[in-house]
Amino acid sequence: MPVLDVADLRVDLRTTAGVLRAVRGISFSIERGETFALVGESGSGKSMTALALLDLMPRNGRRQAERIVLDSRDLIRLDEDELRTVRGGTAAMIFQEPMTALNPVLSIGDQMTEGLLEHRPGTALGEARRRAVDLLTRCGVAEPERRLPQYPHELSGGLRQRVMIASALMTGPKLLIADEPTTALDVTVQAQILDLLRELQRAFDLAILFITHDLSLVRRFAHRIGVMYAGEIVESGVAEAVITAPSHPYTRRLIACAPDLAAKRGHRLGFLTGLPPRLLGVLDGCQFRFRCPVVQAACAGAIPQQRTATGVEYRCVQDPQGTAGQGVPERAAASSPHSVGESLLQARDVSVSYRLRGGLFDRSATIQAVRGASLTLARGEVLGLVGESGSGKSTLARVILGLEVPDEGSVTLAGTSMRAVDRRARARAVQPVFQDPYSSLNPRHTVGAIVRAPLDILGLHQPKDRARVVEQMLDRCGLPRHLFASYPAQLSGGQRQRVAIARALVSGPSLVVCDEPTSALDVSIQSQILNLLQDLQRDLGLTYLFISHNLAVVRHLADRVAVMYRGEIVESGDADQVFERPEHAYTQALLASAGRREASG
Amino acid sequence: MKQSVYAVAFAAMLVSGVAVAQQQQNAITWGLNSEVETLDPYATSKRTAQLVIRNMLENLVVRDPATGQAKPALATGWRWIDPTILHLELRRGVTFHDGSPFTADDVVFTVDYIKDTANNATFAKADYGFIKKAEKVDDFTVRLLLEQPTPSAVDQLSQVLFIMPKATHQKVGARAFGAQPVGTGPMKVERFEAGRSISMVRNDKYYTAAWGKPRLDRITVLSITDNQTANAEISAGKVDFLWNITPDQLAQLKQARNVETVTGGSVAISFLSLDAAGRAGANPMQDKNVRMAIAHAVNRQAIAKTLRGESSEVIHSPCNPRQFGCIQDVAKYDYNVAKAKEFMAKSSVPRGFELKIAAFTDSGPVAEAIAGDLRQLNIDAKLDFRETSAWIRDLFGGKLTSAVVPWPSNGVYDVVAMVPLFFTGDQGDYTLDPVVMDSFKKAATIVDEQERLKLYKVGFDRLAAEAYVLPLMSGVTHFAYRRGLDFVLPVDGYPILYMAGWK
Amino acid sequence: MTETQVTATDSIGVRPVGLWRRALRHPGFVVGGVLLLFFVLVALGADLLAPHDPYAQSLVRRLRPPVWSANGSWTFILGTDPFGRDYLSRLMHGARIALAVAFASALLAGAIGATLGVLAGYFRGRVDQVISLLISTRLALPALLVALAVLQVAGSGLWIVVLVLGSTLWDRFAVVMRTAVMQVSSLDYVMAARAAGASHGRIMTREVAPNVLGHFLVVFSYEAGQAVLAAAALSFLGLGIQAPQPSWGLMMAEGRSWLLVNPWLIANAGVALMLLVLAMNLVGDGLRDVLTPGERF
Amino acid sequence: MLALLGRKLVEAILVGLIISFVTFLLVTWTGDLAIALGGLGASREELQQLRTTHGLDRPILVQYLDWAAKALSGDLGRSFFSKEDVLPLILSRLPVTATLAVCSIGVGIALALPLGILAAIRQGRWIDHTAQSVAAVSQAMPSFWSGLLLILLFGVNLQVLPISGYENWASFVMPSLALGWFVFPILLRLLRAGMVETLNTDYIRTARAKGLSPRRIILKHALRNAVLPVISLAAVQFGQLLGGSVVIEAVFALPGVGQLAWNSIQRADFPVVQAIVLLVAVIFVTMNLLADLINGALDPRIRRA
Repeated sequence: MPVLDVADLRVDLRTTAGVLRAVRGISFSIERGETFALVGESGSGKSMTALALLDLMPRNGRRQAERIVLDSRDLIRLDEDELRTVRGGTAAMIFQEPMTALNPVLSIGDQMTEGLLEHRPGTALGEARRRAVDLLTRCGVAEPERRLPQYPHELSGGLRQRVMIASALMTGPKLLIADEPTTALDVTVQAQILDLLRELQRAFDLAILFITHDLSLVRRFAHRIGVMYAGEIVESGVAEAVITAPSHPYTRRLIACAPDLAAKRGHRLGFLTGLPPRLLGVLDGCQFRFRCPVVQAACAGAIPQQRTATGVEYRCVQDPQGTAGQGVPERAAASSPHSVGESLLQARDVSVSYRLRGGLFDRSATIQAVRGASLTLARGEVLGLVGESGSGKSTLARVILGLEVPDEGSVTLAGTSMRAVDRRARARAVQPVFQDPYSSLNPRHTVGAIVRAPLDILGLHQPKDRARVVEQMLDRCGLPRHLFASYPAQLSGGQRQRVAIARALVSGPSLVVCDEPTSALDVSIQSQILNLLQDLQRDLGLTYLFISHNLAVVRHLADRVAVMYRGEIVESGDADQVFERPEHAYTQALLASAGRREASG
Repeated sequence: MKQSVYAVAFAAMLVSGVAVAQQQQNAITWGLNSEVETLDPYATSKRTAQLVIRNMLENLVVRDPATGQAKPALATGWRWIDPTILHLELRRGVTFHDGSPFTADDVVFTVDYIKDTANNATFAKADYGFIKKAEKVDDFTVRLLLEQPTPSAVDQLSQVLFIMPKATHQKVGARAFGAQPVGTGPMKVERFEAGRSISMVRNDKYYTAAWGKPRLDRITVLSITDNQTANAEISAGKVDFLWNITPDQLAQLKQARNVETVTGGSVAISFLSLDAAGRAGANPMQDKNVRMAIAHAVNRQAIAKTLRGESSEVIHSPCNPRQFGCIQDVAKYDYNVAKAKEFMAKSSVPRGFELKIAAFTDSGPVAEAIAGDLRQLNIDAKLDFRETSAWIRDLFGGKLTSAVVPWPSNGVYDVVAMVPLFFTGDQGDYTLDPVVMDSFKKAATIVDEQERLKLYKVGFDRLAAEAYVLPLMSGVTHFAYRRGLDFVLPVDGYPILYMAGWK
Repeated sequence: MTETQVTATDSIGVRPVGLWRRALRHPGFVVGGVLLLFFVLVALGADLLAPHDPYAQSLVRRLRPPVWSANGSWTFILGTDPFGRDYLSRLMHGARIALAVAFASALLAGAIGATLGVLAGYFRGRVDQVISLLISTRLALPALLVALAVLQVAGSGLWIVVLVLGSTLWDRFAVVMRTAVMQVSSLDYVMAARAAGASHGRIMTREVAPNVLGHFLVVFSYEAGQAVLAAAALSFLGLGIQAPQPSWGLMMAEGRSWLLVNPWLIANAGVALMLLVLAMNLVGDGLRDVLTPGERF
Repeated sequence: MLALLGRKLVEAILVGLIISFVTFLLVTWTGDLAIALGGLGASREELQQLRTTHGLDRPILVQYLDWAAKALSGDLGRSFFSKEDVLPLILSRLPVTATLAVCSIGVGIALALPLGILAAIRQGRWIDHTAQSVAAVSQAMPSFWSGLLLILLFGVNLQVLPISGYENWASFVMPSLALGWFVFPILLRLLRAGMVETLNTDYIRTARAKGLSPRRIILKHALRNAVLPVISLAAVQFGQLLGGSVVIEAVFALPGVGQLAWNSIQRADFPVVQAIVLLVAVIFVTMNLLADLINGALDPRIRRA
C-alpha cells in the first residue's frame, strides 16, 4: 500500500483575470522508501501540487480531488484542525529558499522543537532538544548543541537547508515533500544535500515527493518521475526510462533542450517554439498542441488519452507510432569552428574590494570581491567564466564593462587602456547582456525605444535611419514585429532577453559580456536564447565573455574556460581540457559535484 | 439659540460645591487671562502682571476703587514743594514680608534701581519718565524730584513705583526677587509657578490701611488664557473671579447661575494708529485722503457696541473723556461709505492697497472688524495678530503701518498718561506733527488748568482735522465673579483683590 | 541576486490592466478622487458658487445659526460668523486657500525632497551620507515649532506659509525617493544604460525618473494633506494666513471662543478640512496601491 | 551591534551639532538681541553697550563656540522675558509633555495593535476595510479639532473630564486621546503592512507546514517580526510629539514644553525657543538610538551583527 495516493487532484486559483486552472486532475502514488519527482517548467503546476496536498495553497487557491490518501487517512475529508496534525506530523515539507524559510528572530532550537511540542503535547523540552541534536548530527551538522541557540542568519545556506531537513524529520514523518530543495544552492552544496536526502530516505524508509525544474537532477535521484506541463502529468514512469526513452513530444523536446555536460561544444540544442498556455477559464483539447512539433487537427478537440510505452505512461491524443521519430531532437547541426583572431581584451591583476555598510567614520569592513584576476580574450572566441555565487565573476564582468574601476590592475581593450577610453568609445566596443530579464529593460520605454537608445547616445547612423537599424536588429534577434511598440511588461522572459541582446548588439560592439543570460529562464526558453547567441556570434563575428554557474551551459558554448573561486581565477584554458582534465582542486570538486548530480544510476 | 442651553445647563448643573469650600476657606481664585512670567514689577512688560504684583508690593499711595481718589499707603502724606518737587511722609512701623523695616532708603533704592539703565526696568520711560530722582530727607521722609511739572504725579504714584526692600533686593538679586518678591503688601507670595499660577497668603503683619485690613486668607491666581475655559471654570466654581472679560463672554456668563457680572468704567480707550509719518516706510497712510477715507469707512458705533459692550462709546479724540484735557469737541467723521469712497478716489491709491492691522489679545476682533469695513474701499486689509510683548515692541519700534492701540493710561485721569507717548515725537508717535507736538509738550509742563486745556484743544483739533489717527471707542471693563464675593467695582477698571472678601 | 532563480515564468506577459482601469476599481481612490474633484471645483468656482461675499461683514447679523437649527434661515445656510459674514461662502473660498497651500507647499517640498533623494539615491557614497545627515537633521527638528518661530519672525501671508511648509515637509519625499532611486538605479537597465555610454543626466532623466514618478505622486498626495493639516494648525494658533481671509484653520480658531454656545462654528470648518485631507490621503492610498504596489509609505 | 550603535551615535552627535548651529544662527539673525535685551527704552548708546557687554559684536563663529561651550555645561542662556535660566525653565515643563507623549503613544498602540493584527489576518475582509477607513479618517482629523470635539463631548455635554489645565491624571485623558487618535493610524498602517508582508513570507509557510496553530503562528512567528519597525516608529513618534504637542497643549491649556515654546515664540523669547528646539532634537535623536537598541535586543540579526 502506497504511503501517498493522489487521485484526480485539481487546484484552481481565483485571479483578477479569471479562474486559473493550476493543477488539472493529476494522479500519482508514492511507496515507502520511494522518491517520486514531479518535474516541470515554471507554471506547470508542480509546486501548487505540493502545496495542495496539505492544503497550504495561497488564499486564492481551492483544491479538489477524488482522494489524497496519506498513510490511510484521506486528507480531502479532514477539517482544518485534523489537517494540522498531518502537517508536520505524518507529512513534512521543506522548501526552496533556505535563506527565508526559517524565521529570522527565533533560534534554531526553538524552531526545530516547536513542531514536535505542538504535535506531541507532553513531550519534555529536554527530550525534544535531544532529538533535535540527534537529527542535526544525522544531517551532518557539526557541533549540533552549539547550533540550537543560534539564529538562522548565523548559518550558511547549505547548513540552513540541513537544519530545515532535520527540523522536518523531528516528528518522524512518513512523507517528505521537498519543493526545489537544492535550487537555491551552489552546485557543490546541491550534491551534498541530495546525498543527505538519499541517506535519510534509506534510514527512515521515507517516501519523498521531490519537486524540481531540473531534469538532469532527477535522473539519478528519483525512482520515478512525473513530467508536468500545463497542470497535467503528461508523462510518468521509471526515471531512467523517461529520460532515455521519452514518449511524449514535450518530454522529448525538453530533454533535447538541456545542454549536456558530457557533450562537446558546437552542437545546436533542441528547442521548443512558443510559450506555455495561460490556463484560464474552460480548457479543451491538448494544452501542448500550441507548441507541439507533431500537432494535428484532432489535438484541439480530443482529450489526450493515457498511453503506455516501454516503462512509461503518457497522455497524448495521437498514437505513439505516429509521433515516433518526429520528436527526435536535432542535435546534428553543428556550427563551424570559429576563427580565433588577435587578442581583444586583456585584464591584468584586477582587484576590487567593497566597503561594507560604510558610515562617515568607519571604513574598516571591506570585502575583497576580486583578487588579482587576469584573463585574455581573443577576437572571435567565447570565454566561459564559471564559479559559484560570490566568487566575484559578476564584479569582474562589471570591471570589463568599464562600469567599475578596479582598485588595482588594468583592463586593456584592443590595445588601449580602459582608463584612457572615454565612455562612448568603450560603449561601442563592449556591451552587456544581464541575467534578469525583468530588471534589464526599463518598463517605461517601448521595445523600439530601448533598442534605439544606444544609437541616440552614441550618435550612430543618421537619425532617420536609426529606426530601420533597430528593426533589423530586432528581426535578427527573432522578436516578432508586432512587439516592437510594446512595453517590456507585455513580453515574456525569453522575448525580453531577445530585446536585451538586440540592445547590446545594435551599436555593433566587438565584445559582449553575457552575465548569466539564461539563468532565470526555463530550459525550453534557455535553449532558444543559447541558440540565438550562438548564431549571432557566428554571423557577426562576436567575442563573448560568457559568465555562468551552470557548467553544462558553459560547456555547450565556450571555447575556453576560466574558473573563478573566491575572487581568484584558479584555472583557465581550453574548454575540453578543463572539463576533461581539471587541474585545480576546486575545479575538480566542482565538476565532480555536477557529475555526481547528473551521473546516471 | 439651542446650543446656549448647554452653557446654561452646564453652569447650572455644577452646583457651587467648590465655591462653598472656597468661601469656607476664605480664599478666592482669580482666573487671569494672561500669563505671569515674573513677579518683578520692573521685569514684566504686562500691566496685568502688575495688577497681581500689587497684592504683594505696595505703591506709595493707593487709589480708592470707589472714588478714584489717591489715599495714603506707604506714604501717609504728601505736598508739593514746587511744581517739580513732591515731598512725601512715609508710614512708620511697616515691615517687609521678611521682617526688615521699611524706610526712606527703600524708596530711594527703588527709584535709583529704575533709573539705572543697566537694570533694564520695563516702562522706565513710560511710567517713570517724569521722575528725575528721589532724595532721602530722613528715614521717613523723601522728596521726588521731577523732570518737569507733573500735576498728575500723585495719581500716577498710585499705579506705579512698587517699593522694593533695598537690603533684601541687593542680597538676592533681581532674578530671585522676581521669583519670590518681598514687599510690604497685604499678601505675600507662597508659591509661584511662572506662567501658571501664583498663590498668595495673607500678610498678618499688615498695617491697618485707610480701607481696613485684608479679609481673605489666600488669593490664588491661575492663568487661563482661553476665554471659553475661563467661562467654564467660573461656572464650575473652580474660579471665583474673572477680570476684563469680553462682551461675548459676558453675554454667556449672564446666563450662568451663581455668577455675577458687572461692567465698570475705565479710562482705557482704543484708537487705530496710522503711520502718517511714514516711520515704517512709505505707505498710503501718509496720504490725508486715505486717512479720511478710513475714518469714514469704519463703523465704529457697531464695533464699540458689539465688541466692547453696550456702555462703550465712540470717541473722536484719542483720549478718554474722563481724563483731564481730553477734548472730544473736534472734527467728527461719521460712518459714511460713500464719502469714504470719494476720499479714496481722490487719494494717491484710488484702486486700494494692502494693509496689515496689528493687534493683540481682545483687540484682534476689533482689528478684524476694521479690516472687514476697509474692504469696502478696496483696501485689502488683514489682521496682523501678535503676542502682547511682540506687539508692544513693534509698535514702539516704529514698525507698524497700522495698529489697534488699546491704551489703559495706566488708570491715570489725565491725558498726560497717554498723549506724551503717542503724540510728542516719542517712540509711539506715528504722527510727528510739529503743531501737535508743540502744543502737547507745552501743555505737560504747565500747571494752569485753563492754559493746558487750550493747548490740548489745539493739539486734538489738529489730530482730528488731519485724521492722523482714528479714535475708536472708550474702554469698558467687564467683571464676573462668584455670587457672594464682596467686591468693590473700581471706577478705573483695575481690581484690587486684597480689599475683597466673602459676604 | 541569486543566480538560480527559477521564479520567472515564461508565460505570455499578461498585458497589465491599464493603470486607469485599476485605479477606477480601487474604491478608496474613487471616493477620494471624487471628493478631491469636488473641492477643486468648489475652490475654482467659489466666486460663482458662493451665495455671498465671504468678506461682507455686518456685526448686526453676527452668529446666525445654520439652517438646520431652530432659528436658521436659507439666506445663510451654514449661518454667519462672529463678524456676520456668511459661513458657507467663507468655507467655499477657504477651499481655495487650503488647496493653494496644499499644492504649492507639496510642490516646493517635492522639489527639494525629490532633488535631494534622487541625488542621494543615484550617486550614493559621500553624496548620500551628506544628504542622509541632512534628512536626519530635518527629522530631528521639531518642524511645527520651527515653522511657528519662522512665521513669527517673517510675518504672515499665504506665500510665506507655503515657503515655510515647503521647506519643512520635504523629508518624506527625500526618504522615499532616495530608497526608490537606489532600487531603480541598481537595476540592470540602468547598468545597461551606463554600459551604453549614457551620461548621468540622461540616466537620471530617462531611465530613473520615469520609474520613480509613481513614488513622487504618492508622497505628493500624502504631503498635500499634511500641508493642509499643518497650515490649519498654524492658522489655529494665529500665525500664517491672517484674518479676515477665510482660512479654515482661522475659522476654527475664531469659533473656539464660541465652543460652548455655537459649536457649529468649529464643527463645520473641521468637517470640511477633514474631508479634504481624507480625500488626499485616499487618493494617495489609491496611487500607492496602483502605482507602487507592495511599497510601504 | 556595537558598530551600528557607534555609527548612530556619531550621526546623532552630528545632527545635534548641526541643529545647535542652525538654531543659533536663527536666533542671531532673526532679531537684534541687543534690542531684545535692552527693552523699549534703550537708546542707541545703551544698545551698543549691551552688544559689547554680551559679546554680540564678535564674529558669529566665536559667539557660537562660546554659546556651545556654555550649552554643554548645561547653561542654555536666560529667557529674555522672565530672565530665568532656560534649562530649569524647560525641565520644569518637560514632565507634562513627556507624560502626554507617553499616554498618546499608549493610546495609539492600544488602538493600533489589535486592529492592525486583525486587519492583517482578515486582509480584504470587512474588519480590514473598517480598520483602514477609521485610520484614514482619523489621520485626516487635525488633532486640535478632535481635541475640541472631545471637549464638547466629555467636558461640556457629559462633564466627566476637566476641560483644561493641569491638575491630575484626568487632565491628560482628553489630550492623550486627541493625540493618540492622530498617532494611531500611522502605527496601524505600519503594523498591518508588516503583518501582511510577514504572513506572506516563506517562514510563515514553514510554520504552517509544521502544523502550528494559527494563534502561535500569528503571535509568535509573525508579530515578533512585524512589530520591530513599529517600535522604531513609536520612538520616532514620541520624539515628534514632544515638539508637536504645541497645538494640543494650547487647546487644553496644558503647561508643557509646547505651551512654553509657543508663548516664547510669540514674545520672541528666542533663547527659550532655541533651547526647546535643541532639547527636542536631542530627545528625538536619543529616542531613535533607544529604538535601535530595543530593535537590537529583539532582532538577533542586529544583536549579533
